[in-house]
Parts: sequence; C-alpha cells; structure tokens
Amino acid sequence: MFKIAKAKWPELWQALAREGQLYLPALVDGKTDFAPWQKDTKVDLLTAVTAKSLKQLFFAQVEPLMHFQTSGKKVAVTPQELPAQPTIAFGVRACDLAGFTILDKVFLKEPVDTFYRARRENCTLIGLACGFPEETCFCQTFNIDAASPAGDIQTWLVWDNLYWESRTGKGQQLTAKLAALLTEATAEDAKLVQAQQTKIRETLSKLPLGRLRFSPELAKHEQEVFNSKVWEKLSATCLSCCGCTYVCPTCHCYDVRDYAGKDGAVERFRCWDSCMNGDFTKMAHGNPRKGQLERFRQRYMHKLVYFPEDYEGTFACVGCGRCLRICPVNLNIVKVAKELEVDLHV
Amino acid sequence: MQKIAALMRQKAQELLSSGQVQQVAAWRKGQLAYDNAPAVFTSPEACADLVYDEFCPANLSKYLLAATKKKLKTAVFLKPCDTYGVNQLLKDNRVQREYVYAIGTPCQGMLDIKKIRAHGLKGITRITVSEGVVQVETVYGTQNLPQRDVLLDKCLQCKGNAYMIADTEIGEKLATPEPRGDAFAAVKRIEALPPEERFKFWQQELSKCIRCNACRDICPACSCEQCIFDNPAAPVAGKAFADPVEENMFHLIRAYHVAGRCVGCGECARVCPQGVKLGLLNLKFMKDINTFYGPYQAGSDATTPAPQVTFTQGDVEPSAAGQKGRS
Amino acid sequence: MLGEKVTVADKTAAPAPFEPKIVAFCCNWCSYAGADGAGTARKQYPANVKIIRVPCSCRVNPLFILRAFQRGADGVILCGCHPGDCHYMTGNYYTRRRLTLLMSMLNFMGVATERLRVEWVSASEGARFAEIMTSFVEQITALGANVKLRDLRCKK
Amino acid sequence: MCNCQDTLIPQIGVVTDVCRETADVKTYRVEKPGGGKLFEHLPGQCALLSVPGMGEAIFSITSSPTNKNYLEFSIKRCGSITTYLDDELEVGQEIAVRGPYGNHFPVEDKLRGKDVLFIAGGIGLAPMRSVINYMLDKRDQFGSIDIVYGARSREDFVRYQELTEIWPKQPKTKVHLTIDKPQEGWTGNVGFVPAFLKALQFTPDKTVLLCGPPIMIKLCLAALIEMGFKKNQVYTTLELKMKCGIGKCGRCNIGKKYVCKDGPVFTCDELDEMPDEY
Repeated sequence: MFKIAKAKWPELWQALAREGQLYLPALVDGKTDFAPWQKDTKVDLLTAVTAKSLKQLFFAQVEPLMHFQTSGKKVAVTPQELPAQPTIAFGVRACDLAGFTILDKVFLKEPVDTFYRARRENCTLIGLACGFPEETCFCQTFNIDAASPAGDIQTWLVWDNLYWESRTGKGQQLTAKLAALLTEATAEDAKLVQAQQTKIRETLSKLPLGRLRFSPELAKHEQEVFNSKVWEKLSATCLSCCGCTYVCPTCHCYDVRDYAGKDGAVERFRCWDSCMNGDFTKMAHGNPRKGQLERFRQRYMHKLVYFPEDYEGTFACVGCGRCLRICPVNLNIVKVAKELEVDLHV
Repeated sequence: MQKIAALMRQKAQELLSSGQVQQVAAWRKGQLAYDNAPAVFTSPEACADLVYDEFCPANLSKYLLAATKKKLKTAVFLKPCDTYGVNQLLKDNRVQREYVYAIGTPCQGMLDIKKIRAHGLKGITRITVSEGVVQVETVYGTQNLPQRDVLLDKCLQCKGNAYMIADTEIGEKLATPEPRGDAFAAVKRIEALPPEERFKFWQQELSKCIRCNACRDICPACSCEQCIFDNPAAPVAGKAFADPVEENMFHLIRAYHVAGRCVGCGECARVCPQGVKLGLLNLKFMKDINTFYGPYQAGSDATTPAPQVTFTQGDVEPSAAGQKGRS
Repeated sequence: MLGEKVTVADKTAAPAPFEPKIVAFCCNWCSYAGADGAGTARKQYPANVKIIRVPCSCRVNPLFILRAFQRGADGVILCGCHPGDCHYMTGNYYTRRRLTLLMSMLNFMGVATERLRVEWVSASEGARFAEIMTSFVEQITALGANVKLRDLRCKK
Repeated sequence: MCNCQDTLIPQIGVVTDVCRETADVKTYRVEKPGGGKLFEHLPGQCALLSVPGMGEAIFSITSSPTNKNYLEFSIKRCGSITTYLDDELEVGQEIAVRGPYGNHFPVEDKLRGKDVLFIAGGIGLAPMRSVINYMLDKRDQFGSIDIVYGARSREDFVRYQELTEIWPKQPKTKVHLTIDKPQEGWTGNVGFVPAFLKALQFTPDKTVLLCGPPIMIKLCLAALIEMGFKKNQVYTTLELKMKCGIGKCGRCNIGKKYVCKDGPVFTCDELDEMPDEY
C-alpha cells in the first residue's frame, strides 16, 4: 500500500491526466458528478453518491455507430471508429464498480458490443472507499463492500491522506508510473485504513436501509410476481419519466436511430432508452405493453426477476440509491421489492 | 402538520367509506425521513398509510388526468399552489369537474432535501420541524437549520394561502412563506446580459439536460395524450440528446407550449435531476405576457381564456419584441 | 462549442461568396399572391428565397421555424395578411401573439432575432413583397451563415 | 473496413427482384452487390433491413437456406419502414442488411422424419415458406407435409403460384387453402382457419408449425388441443419490436427471454411459461 498527502493531490491529478483522459467527481453548480479533470476542477471526494452513475463512460448516452452515404440507388456505410483514447476514472465507488460487472455481463457477452469493450479496456478504474455513506445507500444488500471497492486500484481517504493499493496488472502499471508521488505506507497507516473500513461497515448497518435484503425467492416465482396486484398500486403514481433509468448504473436499454442530414448523408446513432417510455415496444400493429402498469412492471421485473433468472441470481441493482434520490414522486426499487415481498410472503 | 395529517386521514376515510369518491390522491409514508410518495388510496383501511408533512411537494393535480380517463371520482388534497394546476387542467378541458373533489390543504412551505444535503448533511435518519427550525438527525450527528434556508425554491415565490378551487378545506389556513422579492428578478438578470453571454448561458444550462422528460411528465400544463417529442417524425428525437440544437428546441418548444398556461408551480425545476434552471424559461414567457398583454395568472380560475388564444387589435408587433433587451 | 466554426467545403478553391438560404412562409391569401404579383409586375427578388405556401400565417408552428433553422436556413421570414384582413377573420392576430413571444424568447436565449422576420403583405403589394425579400436577403447576407441554430451532425 | 467491426454494422445488399404478391405485400430479392448470398441462415431466422435515414426493422427470411443465390423477404405494408419499402424499393436499389438473427425451426433434429402440418394466415406464410421449401428440397428427410393456409380473399394469398402449381405437385405434400368470405370463382374452402383445421381432421401425430395474426394463433391452438395435439408439438414464431437483434437493447424482452436471440421460434408450451406480454 502507498499513500499520498492532500497537498500533493493536484500533482497526482496532473500526473494521472498525463496517462489518459482523467475523470473524477467534481463539484459543478452545487452538484457533484464525474467530469473530465481540468486545472480549475473542484474535486469532491467526500460526496459518496454522484448525481449520475459513471456508466456513460463506457456506454455513452449518445454515440454515433456508423455513417451512410446514399446517392441514387447506391448506399455506402462507414463504421464509426472505435474509441482509442486511454481513460482513467478516479474516485469510483464500490456500487458503480459493481455496476460495471453487471453491464459487462450484457455487453461483453457474445456478440460483444465493441464500442463498450473498447472503452472498458482503455480505462483504468480507481476505486475509492465510501468514508461517509448516505441514507440512500444499500450496497450491502448485494454484498458489495463499500469499504474495499473493486477496480484496478483501490483507495481510501483517511483524514488528509489518500491510501493507494493496486489490485490488477493494469493498476500496477499505472501505480509504477506514479512512483515519484507515492510513498510506501507504514504498518501504522494500514491500521488507520482498517479502522476506517470497520467504521464504514458499521455506519452502513446503522443507516435506514442498512438491514435491507432483497429476497432471492422473487426470481423463483416469475409468474406470481408478474401477476401480483401490487403493480397497479405502485405504478399508479409513476410519471413514466425515465430519470431512474438514466441515472441507474445497471440500466442498459438503448435505441438505434437515424439522423438524415443533407445530400444523402445519414448518421446512425445509439442513445439510451428506457422501458418506461411509451414508444419503447410500440410497433405498427400495436403495443404489447399498453399502459403505465406494464411498462413500470417491466423495469422492476427485469431488475428483480428476469436478470437474476438469467445470471445466477444476480439482481440488476447495486444499491447506489440514485433512483431514491432522483424520483420526482419518490418511487424506487426498494419500495417495489418490499411490497412484492409482502405480497408474495417471501 | 401532524394534526393536519390526522384530519386528512379522517377525511379520506370518510369520503371513501361513504362512497362519495372512489379514490383519494394523497401521500404515502416512505422508508426515509423525507421520501413521502404520491399515492392513490382506494379503501378506507389503506388510508392508515396516508401522511402529510413538510416533504409533500408533489402537485397531485396531474393524477386527475388518469382519474378522468377512468371516470373515477377522485378526492385530491391540494396545497394552495396546487389548486392553480387543477384550474388549468379544467380550463384545458383535460379534466372534468364532475370527477374532482378538491380538498384545500394548508401548507407552510415545503422543504428541499437537496438544500438540506447542501449543508453537508449525509446519512439523514430523521427530520423534524418546529418554530421555523429544521432539526436534521444523521448517523454522524444532529444539526439545526433555519427553515427558510431550506425551503424549496418554488416556495420562495409562494402565491399565498388562498385556494383557487376547493370543495372543502382541511383545518385552518396557515401562514405561507413570504415571497422573496421580485419573481422576475432572475429573468431580468439574464435579459441584462449581452446576447453572446445569454447564448452561452443557455448553451451551458441546457447542455446539462439528459432528456429524462421528468419536467414534461410532472407539468400540469403538459397534458397532451401524446407529446410531439414522442413522435418519431418530429425534428427532435424523443429521448436522444444528440445535438445542442435539439436541446434548445426541446426546452424552448416545451416552454412555448405551456406559455400562458404555465401556472408557475415550479415543479419542472424541482424534479429536474440535472438542476437545469427550467423555471426561467417559463418565467420569461409569463413576464412577456404580463408586459405585452396585461397581468395574467394562469390557473387562478377555470374560465378566463389564456392570452395565447385571444387577441386585441392593437397588440404589439413581433418586431418590437425581438428588439427588447438587446444591449 | 456549438456555432464557432463555419466549414468551407474546399479550401483550395477561393471561397464562394456567401449565398444565404431564406425560407419564406407565405399565406396563401395574401403574400403568396403577392409573390405572384411581384412576378407579373416583373419585380425581381433574390432566388435565395424559398417560399413555403401555408393556408394562413397562423398555420406556422414555432417548431416549423426552428426546424428550418435546424436544417440549414440562414433566415426565416413569415408573411401574413395585414392585421384585420385575415381570410379566416382572426388567424393573423394569433400569429402576431405567437411570434411576439417566440421572438422575445429567441432574443432571451441569445439567438440573433434579425434572422427571423414577420411582415404583413397583402396580395396587391407585389412590389413591396419584392422589396422586403431583397432587403431581408441583404440583411442575412451581412449577418453571414446561421450557426447557432443549425444541427451540425453529418457536417463534422 | 476494420477487423473489429461491430455486429450492429450492416452489410450492403442490392435488390435484384421485386414481386408484387398482393395489394399490400411484396417479395424482395436481395443479393450481394456483385451477386451471391449475403449470409447463410436456417429456416425461421430473421434479418434486419434498413433504409438509411428511416431506420431498421426486423423481417423473417422467406427464402429457403437451400437457395444458394439470394435472400428473399415477403413484407407487408404496415408501418413507416414497410410503407417506404413498398413505395420506393425497386430493382437495383441498395439497402443495408444484417443478420441472421435468432433461433430457427429445428429442421436438423426434432423435425427430422416427422409428418409436418403448417398452419399460416396472411403474411404469416413468410417464415413458413422458408421451412416448406427447405423440406421440399430435402424431401426424403421428412414425412408427409400438409399446408393449411388462410387469407382474406383469393387476392391476399402470398406466393399463389407456388401454392397452387408447385407445392401440391411435390410427393406427399398437400396444400389446403381457405378464404374468409365467399368469392366469385373460388371453389376452395371458405371460412376461418381454426374451423377449417377441425374439418380437415388431422391426426395428432403431426408436428405443427403455426404462424399468423395473434388471434388466429390463439384460436388455432385451441382447435389443435381439442383435436388431441399437445402444446410441445406446436411451434410458432413471435414478432416484437427489435432494435439491436442481439439481445442487448431490451425491446423484445419477455421474461428472461429475448425474442431476437432466444426466439423467434418457440413451442407453445415454452410460451406458456413466459409472462403474457407478446
């Protein structure tokens, strides 16, 4: 383990930025979110939950896939070049890192999404333990340890020191390049880190959602959950905006659309989409998910039932709590899961 | 507030058991200190979950759209500012009066959890309000905040405690927060900037948008069956956020479509996950309408025609409007 | 940032003089006939002006105007009957209110409102129609290409 | 072209033949621009066709895999893309194609040696035709073939010539046609497919391949069960909105299945286990 004192952090950001485009949590307009680092960036390492998840780093909200050029009866297609720039994300929390393993299951499964893979491989992820978890956090529900984040490198912020430990080869390579800035941590330091870890786990258990568990039984009763009467009650007040989908680190539905420019130039792009949108499944002959209830149900069925069925019981949720914070009408996966568990007696 | 909540529960149970209404729109207790959710109650027993406190900002008038469609007589608890929304929906003929039972509900201003968090408070376990002081208990300690500092922005422009529509009222009217200064001050500040600065401001502001459409979906004036932005043939893709011009168009046209019908409830700005200053666009239209066509408040009744569907022969010319505010 | 650069197609050739694209929404009952009138009277107006005939000026949705800009128009002009002369009695009064608010908002958003003009032209004012179009084209030529409201995809 | 091409990037194909089948159905033949088949497929699989600027849509491949020269798509005018295809697509036009996607009818194992009953309604013949021609080309691998096909009128039969002149002449192959309402000059059966099915009195030892409008599927299935068929004997093919074709974009998700990847071919007992959302 290494350490680096607060006074040297600006040098650290600079050094990291030399190795690739650096993203870290920054305070902009009173809101902390991941942003590309610049000299005047106000880095915020204390806020545990950034406004959006980091998924857009690998799965961009809008991304051109290819360009067509049509002329007369001819059509030519030019694939978009894959992104090649190395990136480094610093200060990624355990929940977001766990989110990537869920996206990996989808996008890295054959046939691989090459855009996602290129970005994923070009990126070195530096995790940061959550010194101050928030009341909306429930990562422990999914056995995600906020005190030792995954990633290529994991770090801890204790008082004015950042403790640094590489976990993968990629992490070691990057660490080696920063040798001039990092000093070896002592046994004393290791104790401080351990103490913080214990503290974090303790705090998490004291939070309102600290003892929350999602029942694995849900995934075993697909039809019962699907036909549960709670959907009507829960979906009645959903506005069907897709805020929850867009901030979710695991939601991965997308749309492919064409933009027709002039003189036969066409850009085909991919953009985030949500099963909450009315046109998501709309076809010429009708819509199999006719109303709010069906669409609302789909989102939660996918996270709590279908995904676990497909991937050995893994819920498509990492407990980051962003949907709890964003929903204009305070609906969220925790309320849905609880209601379902009560309804199904599981 | 607890007293009011008890009265509300009682009223809701009464209305449901007497069969006067088929459902009641109110709020249900959440799992955190502040996450009460709008909810529809259909049985007197279910009303045990009904709550009301300083964290019930949502304007429930939009749920009347679904109630009208299903032809269900619905009792709805309305804070003074929410009553404007109901009137507007009635005026737009999107909600029918026969399905509405409006219950005026007193309010002292709602609190903004984002502002509370902005004081560095995390791990919130309990929030209590008394005598203008908000006590926030967290797993890391307790802190007191002056209530006025953590009121929602929309409450700082409170239109007062009068109900614009109510079949009955719950409890005594409460003193609402004193409005802070000129409602149009922020609009005037932008107007005073040189054009390039204004352009830059809006590009920056609107580029934050992630097209979640929450602003549209919560708005009591956005009551179309199908939004133009959900039309695949529209020049602006419904959910893509692909080009700065699209963002401009979406927000400009959305604000334009509600111009003269926007009641100024401030819900769009409240629900925006990205904190886009959406209210400014609506306020600008309100200010223009007041200046060009005389003072007008949408939703203060259900009959006065909106300024965009009426005219006078001596109206100001578009060319004059374009010149205004230029440096 | 959007709008900073104007692409020149071929850098080796001398840049062609800027030819603005103007979209004119013309009411069927007045200005469209006015354009005809300009033709019959042999009054010339620049060929940059592309006319879109509408049944009444109030048919023009603000989205039409923004879309014209998005898809490459450098200027948009909307012509309707003089207030009081609407074929449908009141259409142009609504147009006037709508466009007033739109103009004011575009200005508020820092978009040059010189690119958008509203004129009342009757069927008998062929000469005036030609004059208005000529002056508008001159004005837009002086302003240069519209970049603030143009979609730059497929152009990069 | 880079070697790391994404599966979302289509190939370019050229339309070499357009055949007007009915008032709203055309069959398009697509080949590589220089000639030859764009890709190999199995009966029942789909491909995404796209008109740049309009978008993509998924269609089942109606030509048989045994055809080594081209792919064919029978497409009914219905939504925005199909309307564009119907109006604009002519011989020589290039379009973007990617595929094949999805699973297929089990012609290589479970259907081997079986007596097969095809039931189709309207444009539902499109995926069936691929299987029928495949089986007819490998006639000795399969038992008897019965084709029950219903359409609104005589003019609404897709591939009428094949139905009346080619298929019935093949060994152990029968074609049973029916139309919804009586029509002058029509000597065949009149009535809906489910009733016709019962009248034909098939024995329940056949394997059934069923495709048509949802209501027809539902009623035919009921009729088949009444006749003693089991649900696992009946294969059908689903259609949902799709964008990616590779089980990622989330549109065609029903239960844990993605129709584009795990479907479109399902047996009716598999469908029973899925949430009712198709």
